[in-house]
Amino acid sequence: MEHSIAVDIAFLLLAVLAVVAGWRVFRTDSMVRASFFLLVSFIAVGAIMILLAAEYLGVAMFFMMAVEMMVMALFMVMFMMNPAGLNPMMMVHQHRLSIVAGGVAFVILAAMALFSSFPADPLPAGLDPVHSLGEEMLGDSMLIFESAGIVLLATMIGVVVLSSHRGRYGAAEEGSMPPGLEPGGDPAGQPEDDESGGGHAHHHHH
Amino acid sequence: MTLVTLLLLAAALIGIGLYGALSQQSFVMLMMGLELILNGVMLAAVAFWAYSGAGAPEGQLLTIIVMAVMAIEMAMGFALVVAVFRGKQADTTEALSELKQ
Amino acid sequence: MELLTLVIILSLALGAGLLIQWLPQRHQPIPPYSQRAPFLGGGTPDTHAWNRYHIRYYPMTLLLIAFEMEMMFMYPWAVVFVEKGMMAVMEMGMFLAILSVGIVYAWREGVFRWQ
Amino acid sequence: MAVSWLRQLAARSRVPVFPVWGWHDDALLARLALSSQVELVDSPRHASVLLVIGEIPAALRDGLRRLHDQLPAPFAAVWLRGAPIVALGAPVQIARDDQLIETLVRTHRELMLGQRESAPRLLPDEPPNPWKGLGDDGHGGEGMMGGNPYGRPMAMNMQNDLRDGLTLDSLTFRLGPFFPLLPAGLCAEVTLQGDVIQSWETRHAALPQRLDPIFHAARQHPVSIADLELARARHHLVQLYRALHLAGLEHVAHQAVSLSQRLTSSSRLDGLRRQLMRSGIFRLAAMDGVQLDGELASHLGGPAARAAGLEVDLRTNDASYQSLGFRPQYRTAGTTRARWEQWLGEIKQSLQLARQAERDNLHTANTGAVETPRGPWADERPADGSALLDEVLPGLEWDEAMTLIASLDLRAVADAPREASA
Amino acid sequence: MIESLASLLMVTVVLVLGPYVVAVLDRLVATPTGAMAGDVWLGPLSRAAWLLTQQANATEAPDWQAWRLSPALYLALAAVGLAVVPWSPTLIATDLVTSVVLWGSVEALATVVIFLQGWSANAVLPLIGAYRYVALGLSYILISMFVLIGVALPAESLQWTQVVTAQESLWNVIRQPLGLPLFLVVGLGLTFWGPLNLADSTDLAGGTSAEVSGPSRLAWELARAVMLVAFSAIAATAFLGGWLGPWLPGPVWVLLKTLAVLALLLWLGHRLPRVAPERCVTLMWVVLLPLSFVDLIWAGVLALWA
Repeated sequence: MEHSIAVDIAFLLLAVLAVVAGWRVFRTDSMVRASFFLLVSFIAVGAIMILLAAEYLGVAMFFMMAVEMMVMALFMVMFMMNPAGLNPMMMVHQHRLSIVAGGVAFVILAAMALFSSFPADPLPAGLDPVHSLGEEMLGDSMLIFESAGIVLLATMIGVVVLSSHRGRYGAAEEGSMPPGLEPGGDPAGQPEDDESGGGHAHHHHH
Repeated sequence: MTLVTLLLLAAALIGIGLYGALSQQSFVMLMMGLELILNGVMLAAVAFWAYSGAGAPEGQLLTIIVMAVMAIEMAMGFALVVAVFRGKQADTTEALSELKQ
Repeated sequence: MELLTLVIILSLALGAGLLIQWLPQRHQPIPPYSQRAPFLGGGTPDTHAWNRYHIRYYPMTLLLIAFEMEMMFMYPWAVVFVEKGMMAVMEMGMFLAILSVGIVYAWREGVFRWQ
Repeated sequence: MAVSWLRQLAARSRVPVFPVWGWHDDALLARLALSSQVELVDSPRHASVLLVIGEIPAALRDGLRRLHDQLPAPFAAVWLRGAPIVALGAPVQIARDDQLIETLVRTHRELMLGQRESAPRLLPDEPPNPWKGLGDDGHGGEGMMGGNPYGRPMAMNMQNDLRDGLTLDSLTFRLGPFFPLLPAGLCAEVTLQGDVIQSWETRHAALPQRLDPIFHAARQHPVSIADLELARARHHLVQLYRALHLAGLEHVAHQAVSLSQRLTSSSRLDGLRRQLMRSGIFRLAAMDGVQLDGELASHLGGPAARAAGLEVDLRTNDASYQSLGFRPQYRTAGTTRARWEQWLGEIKQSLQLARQAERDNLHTANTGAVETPRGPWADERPADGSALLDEVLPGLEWDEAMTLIASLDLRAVADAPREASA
Repeated sequence: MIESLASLLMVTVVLVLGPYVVAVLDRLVATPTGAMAGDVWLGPLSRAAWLLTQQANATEAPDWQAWRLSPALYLALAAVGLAVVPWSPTLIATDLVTSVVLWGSVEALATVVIFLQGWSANAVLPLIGAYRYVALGLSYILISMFVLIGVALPAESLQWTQVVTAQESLWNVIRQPLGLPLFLVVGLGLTFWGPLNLADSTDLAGGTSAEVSGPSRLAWELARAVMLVAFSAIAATAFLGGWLGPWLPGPVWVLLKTLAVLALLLWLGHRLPRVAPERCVTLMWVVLLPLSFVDLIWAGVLALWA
């Protein structure tokens, strides 16, 4: 595959961006920032994919990861004490081991990249990546495509069961009874099944 | 931009991700580590597709599947965290291990 | 070339956005603390506003992630839709059916209501 | 050169004004809202002039000082009908109401052209709490949640028992006295859980409102029913203006307030009503959430009570009204929506009554008791209802709560009537 | 090369003039009687000048980088939107094979940027605005995708130029009658305009921009205006046949159609009340999303039948 020097420069910048942003994820106090650093890392990789002529995958990376990281940030905010990192902190365990493991993984993978030889078989000219992907999905890999749909449906249902407040199935129901706004108070703000909650007749709409 | 440089970048991302996944106590941060690893994997898949797969559509498909795995991992992970949180009021990985019993 | 143009446009806009903010302010001192207190109509907060916030629509966000993944399959599908004809229609039927089941189920469980 | 050119241009902009109402005055509000040279803003950050109207009670002056300091430079404070609070250099005071717009424009112009110094800050430049930095960038306090990073403690979970079974923090702050969406003077300590109000404690009641002199006159001697009803319609229209502004329907809000200024017995409400219905506001906004039950509503009286199904209206006892065939309108739901509909219905009814009464030149028969737009005034003036919020608001989402507050007239009636505006 | 430069110039001109046009049009739409006619032409400029004169506000411990970056990033996203608009068959800045999806990404990333704007101030009212907006942003994104896929079906491509070419016989606004209305809802959400202004709403005293003043506020408003223009241009491309039209050159047609969509958006913004945030999510998922399914099925059946 031929490409100009501009592509090389762009790749270099994007590669540095991807790695630095990826590193910053674990080195920032603000959890929200951490998720958006990860987003930056993904976007950089997506841009590299576009440079590699995988135009659909690269762009898909943008919108998929924008949404995923947004959700990630939301959950950060929900679950982390000090989500903005106003107090510096370091919530790590097995720190040394992890650094070593990360380093070793990099060295092994890098060595594999450097010392094994891969067949040079670039993209054929005139290939339309999006079209070929569509063909594949509706052709040979139909089964994968279909099962992915089913798995995602299962995920949807699983997610709803686990996280929904009003889930009908045991575990999720636990603790989902709104305990009221004051300790020991009546349940409050419950939309449907508690019309008289809180002593005065207010209820959420719907 | 060659296959080797791309793979080196992927390796770096995987390395950082592995560090994060192993070291972070918080479950949400741990997931970020996993995502970073998958980021590297996707990059490697696309790099192979572009440089030594002759544009076989399976390369792209693999990337999409990795992305799907990532989405499922995230959605289920968070749903699980919510469920655990309701009971345990904590989000560290230690709390998750209690769930197994 | 296209990408280069895109990068130029992107950096132009980004630069303009930053310059508009930076140029008029470069010699201004940071405002005093009395100005920096958050606006609450003359009231004061006890604490910082950043907190573990109750995002009451979170089940919806999880559903969205799974949903969006399906959408990712649909874009390439759109390109070959006409070519593949009936098969693509069946495919679409299946996808929309899955999504509809997902929505209906989630709706019944009250996912779209804020907790 | 470039700078002066920019400032010349800036001096021509509409004057962004953040109003603080010590004495509320519908006519002044209408004048400000209708002026094409003034823009009323909701946040002091968006204003260049702080307009203080009337005397601010001593208890609220701290709030005013804080607010004063929150305007970004260059800004000025303009005082109408009241003395500036102390420690101010070169305050702008307006003697007469009709100079209001003119003075606002001139002050803004002077500020922009650099002919007037930005007003000095009233409070010391120091963080609310002492803090000492820790950490790599010297930015935090101690421990994960301890200390006062940047001079404020971290938001913390004060109560274990929370709605969703998740441990989430609550935010406590004091809102008011001059939060634009609350009646002036109302201060409350609010605890938020996300965007849901967990608790609401009213700390300072809303400042009393001064009604149109005709409602005071009606207790002394018979007054023209036409004038009385027009004054009532005007009052409701201004209330509607606030609620519409909150709902984001600036266009209709503008219509409401302009109608209130040129209201005669031949005015029609139909155009406004049609626009409102067409906008679909009753379907899109959260208006059916909270029911104000009869007991709570009866404390407030007036349209709020009638919207909750209480058929109470002093006008029914008045022989002249009886001769007009007056029957009080009422709704049963007691929701925000019912109160909106009640307003619309009462404005329409008032216009109708005014038309009939004008024809026969009718005057009120009872003088002891008058039904003010705020509520019945027989032996006692309608009292403040701010405390009601403590009971109603907890559990509501912020938007819903603000919509609810805008649909209630909580202010007491002051003993003095409104001054005739010059 | 010449084409690239010309398209670059085109985008820059729209970037610069767009906000002014939005401001003027908004004033004209808001007061149809012409009550403030004198203010209409100079008003936007003098307001901008005032904002440049005003000091930028700070809060006690804001996330400085994110706070200053978010208006610039929002502007940059809007510019990317403009870059994928084809002004004529050849006059287009970025004619990516997947430019339709790129626009989808702009919509998704806008949510992140608007969230950051509210989050960074570290004040409660902007924070509520930010979280509310995310609920909206995560809801409209799916509708947008279905509508965009519907548009891509007859074109058999994810490229805006192809989408326009496919409309030569019939514009999509007629072929897919549900598409444009649904897409307009997305536009209102994307620019938090009018009924979907959950981010900067009145009940939060300005929401995400409650604590923003001076040049930063100007940048934010500029970015929002450019986003309105970019969205209108995309809507014109997707549904109104882009450069297609008799007598006039292509770019002029695109501009005219963009103005039409823009005026419609601004008008809607003034005529509709703000939707309650809690109701918004249900509305999007339970009403509008199924409608977008119908739109897609309709588009699919028609594409096969044609």
